Amino acid sequence: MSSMFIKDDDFSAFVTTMIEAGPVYGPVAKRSRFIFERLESPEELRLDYDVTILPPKKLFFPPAQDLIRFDADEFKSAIDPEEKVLLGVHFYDVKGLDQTDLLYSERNFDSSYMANRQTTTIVASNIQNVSDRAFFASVGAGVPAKGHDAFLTSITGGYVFEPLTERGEALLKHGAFVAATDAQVAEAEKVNAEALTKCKEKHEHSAEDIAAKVAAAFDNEDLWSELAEDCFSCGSCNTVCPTCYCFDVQDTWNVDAVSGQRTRYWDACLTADFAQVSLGEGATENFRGSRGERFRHRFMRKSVYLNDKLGQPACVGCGRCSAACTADIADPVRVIDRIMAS
Amino acid sequence: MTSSVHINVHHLTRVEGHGNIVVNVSDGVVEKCEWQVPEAPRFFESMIRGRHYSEVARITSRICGICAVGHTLASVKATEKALGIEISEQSWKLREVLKHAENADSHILHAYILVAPDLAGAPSVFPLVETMPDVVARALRLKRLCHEWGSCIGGRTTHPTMVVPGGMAEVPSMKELRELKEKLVAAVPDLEATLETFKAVAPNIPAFDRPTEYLALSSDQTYGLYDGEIQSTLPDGTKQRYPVADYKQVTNEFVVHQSTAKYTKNKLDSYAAGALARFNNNYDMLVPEAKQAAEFLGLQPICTNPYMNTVAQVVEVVHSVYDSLRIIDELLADGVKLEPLVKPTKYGSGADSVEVPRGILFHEYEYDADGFCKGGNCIIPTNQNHNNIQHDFNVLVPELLDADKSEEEMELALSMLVRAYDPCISCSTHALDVKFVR
Amino acid sequence: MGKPKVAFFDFACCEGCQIEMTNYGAEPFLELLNHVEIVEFREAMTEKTTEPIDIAFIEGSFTRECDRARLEEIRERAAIVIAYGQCATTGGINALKNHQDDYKEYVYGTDSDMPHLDSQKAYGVDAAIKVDYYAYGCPVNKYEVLQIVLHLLHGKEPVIPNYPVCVECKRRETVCRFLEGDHCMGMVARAGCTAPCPAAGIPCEACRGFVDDPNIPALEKVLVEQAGFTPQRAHEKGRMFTANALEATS
Amino acid sequence: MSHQCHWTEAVDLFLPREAKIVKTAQPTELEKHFTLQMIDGEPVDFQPGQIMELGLLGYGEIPIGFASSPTNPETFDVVVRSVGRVSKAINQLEAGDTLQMRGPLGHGFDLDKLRGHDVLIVAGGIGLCPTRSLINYILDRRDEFNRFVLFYGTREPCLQLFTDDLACWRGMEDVEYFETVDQGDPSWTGNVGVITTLFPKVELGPETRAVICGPPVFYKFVVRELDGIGVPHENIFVDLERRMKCGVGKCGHCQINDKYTCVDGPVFAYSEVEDLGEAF
Ligand SMILES: Cc1cc2nc3c(=O)[nH]c(=O)nc-3n(C[C@H](O)[C@H](O)[C@H](O)COP(=O)(O)OP(=O)(O)OC[C@H]3O[C@@H](n4cnc5c(N)ncnc54)[C@H](O)[C@@H]3O)c2cc1C
Ligand code: SF4
Ligand code: SF4
Ligand code: SF4
Repeated sequence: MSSMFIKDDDFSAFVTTMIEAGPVYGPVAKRSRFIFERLESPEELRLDYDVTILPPKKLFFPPAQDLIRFDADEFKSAIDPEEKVLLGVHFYDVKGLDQTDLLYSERNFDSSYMANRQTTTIVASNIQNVSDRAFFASVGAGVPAKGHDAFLTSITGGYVFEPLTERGEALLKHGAFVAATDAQVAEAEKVNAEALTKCKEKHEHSAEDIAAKVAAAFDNEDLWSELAEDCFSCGSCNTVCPTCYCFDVQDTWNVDAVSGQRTRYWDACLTADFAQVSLGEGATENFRGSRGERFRHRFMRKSVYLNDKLGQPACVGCGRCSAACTADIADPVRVIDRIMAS
Repeated sequence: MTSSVHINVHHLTRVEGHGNIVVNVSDGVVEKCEWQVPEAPRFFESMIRGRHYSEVARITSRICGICAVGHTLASVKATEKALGIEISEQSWKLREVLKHAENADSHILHAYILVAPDLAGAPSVFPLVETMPDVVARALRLKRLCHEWGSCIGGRTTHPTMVVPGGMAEVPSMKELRELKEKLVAAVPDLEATLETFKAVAPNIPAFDRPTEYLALSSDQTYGLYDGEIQSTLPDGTKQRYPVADYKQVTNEFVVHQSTAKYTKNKLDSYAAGALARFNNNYDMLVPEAKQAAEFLGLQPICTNPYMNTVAQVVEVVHSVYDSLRIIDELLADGVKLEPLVKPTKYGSGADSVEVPRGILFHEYEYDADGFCKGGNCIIPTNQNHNNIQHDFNVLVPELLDADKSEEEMELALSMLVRAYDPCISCSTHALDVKFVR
Repeated sequence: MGKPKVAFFDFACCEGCQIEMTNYGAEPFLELLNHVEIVEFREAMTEKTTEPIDIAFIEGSFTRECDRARLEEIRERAAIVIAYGQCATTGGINALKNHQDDYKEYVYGTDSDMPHLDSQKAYGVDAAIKVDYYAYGCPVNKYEVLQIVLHLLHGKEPVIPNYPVCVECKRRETVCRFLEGDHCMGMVARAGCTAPCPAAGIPCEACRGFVDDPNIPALEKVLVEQAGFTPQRAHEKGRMFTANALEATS
Repeated sequence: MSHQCHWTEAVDLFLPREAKIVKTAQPTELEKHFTLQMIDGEPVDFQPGQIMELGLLGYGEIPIGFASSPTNPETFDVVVRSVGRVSKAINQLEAGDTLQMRGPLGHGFDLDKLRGHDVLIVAGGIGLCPTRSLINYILDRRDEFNRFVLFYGTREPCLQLFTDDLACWRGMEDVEYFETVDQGDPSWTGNVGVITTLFPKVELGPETRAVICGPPVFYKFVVRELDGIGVPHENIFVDLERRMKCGVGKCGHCQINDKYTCVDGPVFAYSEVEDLGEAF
């Protein structure tokens, strides 16, 4: 499919037409940061965002997602996906989604998540501003992002729109697109390549070397408890991560005391009770009872356990965890540096 | 005439906080006739010592869960005075809407849930669920509306979050404001039905008159809930204004034996604060819809029947809804945006005031050069009313005895009188910084 | 089985938690009345009972020895006792004076020994009686209270989070206070409130108390390093609603 | 459905099926034994060692092992120990009540590795439930296996489960059954001591295939005994328990290093997991 071009002046009409056609989600400002939100008007769209607080996973696997609903007589699946467009996803988040797609569909196909994925048209966009903590240039650099339906790049005078799937192509009807010139395509490539040079942080070692060293450090208890000394077990590093997807399940009743729902909530392996079981008579066992063990598990998953399955580490370098960690101990670049030096 | 009466209402119900009514009459002689406040003291003045100015309102808000908005606003305003902070016009308007929400919220609760059962001859609102389901549903609906109204501007209504020294820590979105406006407009039929309901029970309001002094915030621009000067209105209509900074000269706190809370007085033996006092002071500033409501309910300034306080509250609810709609329209026209908080320009001391549902509320603080609190003082409306209640008792009890009322009837009449003031006793037993008279 | 009998009691507090109970709106509240019978609620009703009750909600701190008998009487009558609101669960804001030796003198001067001013340090009501369940918060989260009631109606133990408020900030995508140059205590505060304070642009003060294992040294470190507090203020910060818990951790 | 949708309507992983309680028994104060039958009449095709998510709407779901042999496809048994919200609620149910289940889930015992060999089963406490499925399977097809040795340990005599079964096994010729309790009571005449005190009572060879299921502390000690006998770790099978929510390899709770107990287990060859730092 060939690349198209739309002028800056026509872009807002394009977004408006899409909004009229159905729900469109995109980055919008929230106080001093950005979030993906349903757009009410094109003015809200902030394609110049650096990073959103939460990755787009929240649209497919919301923080609280009903799995089944029940009343006195019956129970039903709560899957009810929304046909929508998601605009302005940076490539590292596309990679994150691609990883989650794989993990949520292999072995057992999770329709609660996949239904939302399959009803969404994703338009990726170039990174106009790089967040301070990002290091996406130095993780899985050779692994291309996939799973999006089109790619939008801001260049002089407008945007290059590269449709990648039929879904992506179907959006062309909403705007005044013309075929992109070779020069425009070349400029878009240059713009995208430049984003990779702007990360302030970077891994100094290859993913393979990191995996080997982190795995070898498994039994170094002192190291993990040192790294996790200030950890609050708050799980923010998990929650904001595009490749984390653990959940808890709870049932609740409605006020009629008869009907209710079974809901899954985002959970985080860094929280204290994540691996705790009840043994009866009040006794419990916590299989990851210390902060160090929990901290270790996260790094094992990001750098070691999933590499073979994903073909890359389970970290896309968005830097969200680094910014979200109030103790500032979660930054993968710094933590890995420390492990490599151990 | 009734010759022997022993009334001992321990922890009067359907009032906020704990209060007792004790009346002993032997052989027609009133031996004891007391409104007592035994609420557990909570030492707020001690707690705020050493706390940062950003924390003080969050602590003093906890003085009272019903007037939490008012305590927060009074506290933040006093802190802003002390720190030399002038807030923006947008913050001012938002806070005015929030203040309206609290007044309406508390009045709805008081009029429908605490007072209406007396007027309907029921012990509480719960039996009314069966006998007057529409009224109860309407009360709960209005209560919820006020909660959403206040939450939209204040974050929540019990211990609001968004009001902080320097302005507003967060503002409602335009969408939220538009929705709030729609909700308020949609509530007009419930408001009209409320007027009908209270008109229908108005004949059950006891007839009792005791002229007293009425104290309220007043201003030439508004009805004076969020801001104004202290104003006194005497039964003959004489008015006098005082700057808020002089509040101690107006309240003249003193201590009595039967109360953990202090008493106050100004020109007469006692004065009243609250909806009726505001109505008597500020009738002219009511929106036209509220004036019509007052006329409909038979309330005119200067009204000297304390039982009519509930009627004045209903009138104020009408005022708050319509005045808020006016302010919201202005906000929508100008556009609301998050503004940076105004920074302190000095660190010193300051006092300020707002009208809370039960009357005029004063907070005062002193800060050290790093912005930590050195001490403070609050004078709460219910405290200002305790003395007036006691003086009402002193007149009402002999009247009731003369009218040959039974002990139960007397107990009900006295309980209803206290409830009419809508006392907020947990407020009133905030810590005191004055020495007790032994 | 008839409807469970529910009663509400209050001690030293602001009664804000009771007020929250009136904010559900008409339908939910009336629906709830189909499932429980409210037999005592001093602020809203004159009726009082001496009958056994199924669920007693207690609001307010235990601050006076003279309240012990009343608490014991409630415990005796009630099958389940729920402390609701932070005053009742941990002492809440009332405990902010507990570390001061002079709070009575400061406030009442030489009158501080007058009997009606009797007030000890403030504790949760479990300092006087056994409490079965805790509904934290200043004020309580009314929807959590509703879930607690619904769970108990079904004989299921309520689910009360033991993770910090940061989790809820993240779920609702609030801009972290630290990222706006402010401070916060959400990292050690027990969640369940849905994090309204950071969402409103102000710090979490841990009004629901701490999680079971709060990392207090790290809290103080972060307050100093990220928020620029003095060590003294960083330590004092932990007292706001959690004075009793802070004594216990240090 | 309100929206125009383009998605493959696959099976909903979380939608349970309904089962009816046919029979109950209360072997101990904490544990209850249920015989269940699917309401849709479909037999449940499971292997010994597999699990299910047993649920009650409004209360939740819990992972539970099959406690009966799959040789009878009409019904299946579970034994539930009351420990928390869901298990307590399930244990209030009686015959005729319905509940929900998803499953079978996970990997059971690899029966091909056991067939034609001496089999030792070491069960501790509630670990007898999942192993009972295997025990009964072996007993049902006794001639497919060689020697069959069974060790069962509980903390106290009153905590013994399936006492009818135990009585039966004690008397059986072709089962070498040994039992022990950590602490006896006046009526107990059998062995007292931890489970490892049973090993000296029987002569076992390195060819033995061993199955272990018990409380977390249990495994290390039993493996040490098997090492003494020379049983290779490929031939030791452990049935592991972890916190579990989804049962289908998504929720993350049951991970042991990179393994998911629910889909990679709960039965593992010891050799697969012995190097996992989080396994024991
Ligand atoms: C593979 C496997 C097989 C099991 N087989 C049996 C069996 O046959 N019989 C039996 O009685 N029990 C069995 N259990 C244990 C049983 O799952 C727990 O006792 C049960 O989950 C406790 O849940 P609850 O809601 O009653 O307790 P709560 O303490 O309220 O637990 C809340 C939630 O935490 C998780 N959880 C808590 N404890 C455990 C635990 N021990 N294991 C796994 N998840 C836990 C569950 O998701 C549970 O819903 C098995 C567990 C596993 C992992
Ligand atoms: S965000 Fe930081 S403090 Fe919180 S769990 Fe992760 S590492 Fe620990
Ligand atoms: S580990 Fe951190 S940097 Fe890596 S993908 Fe997750 S949130 Fe982003
Ligand atoms: S604002 Fe507070 S509670 Fe929220 S994430 Fe930040 S530190 Fe945690």
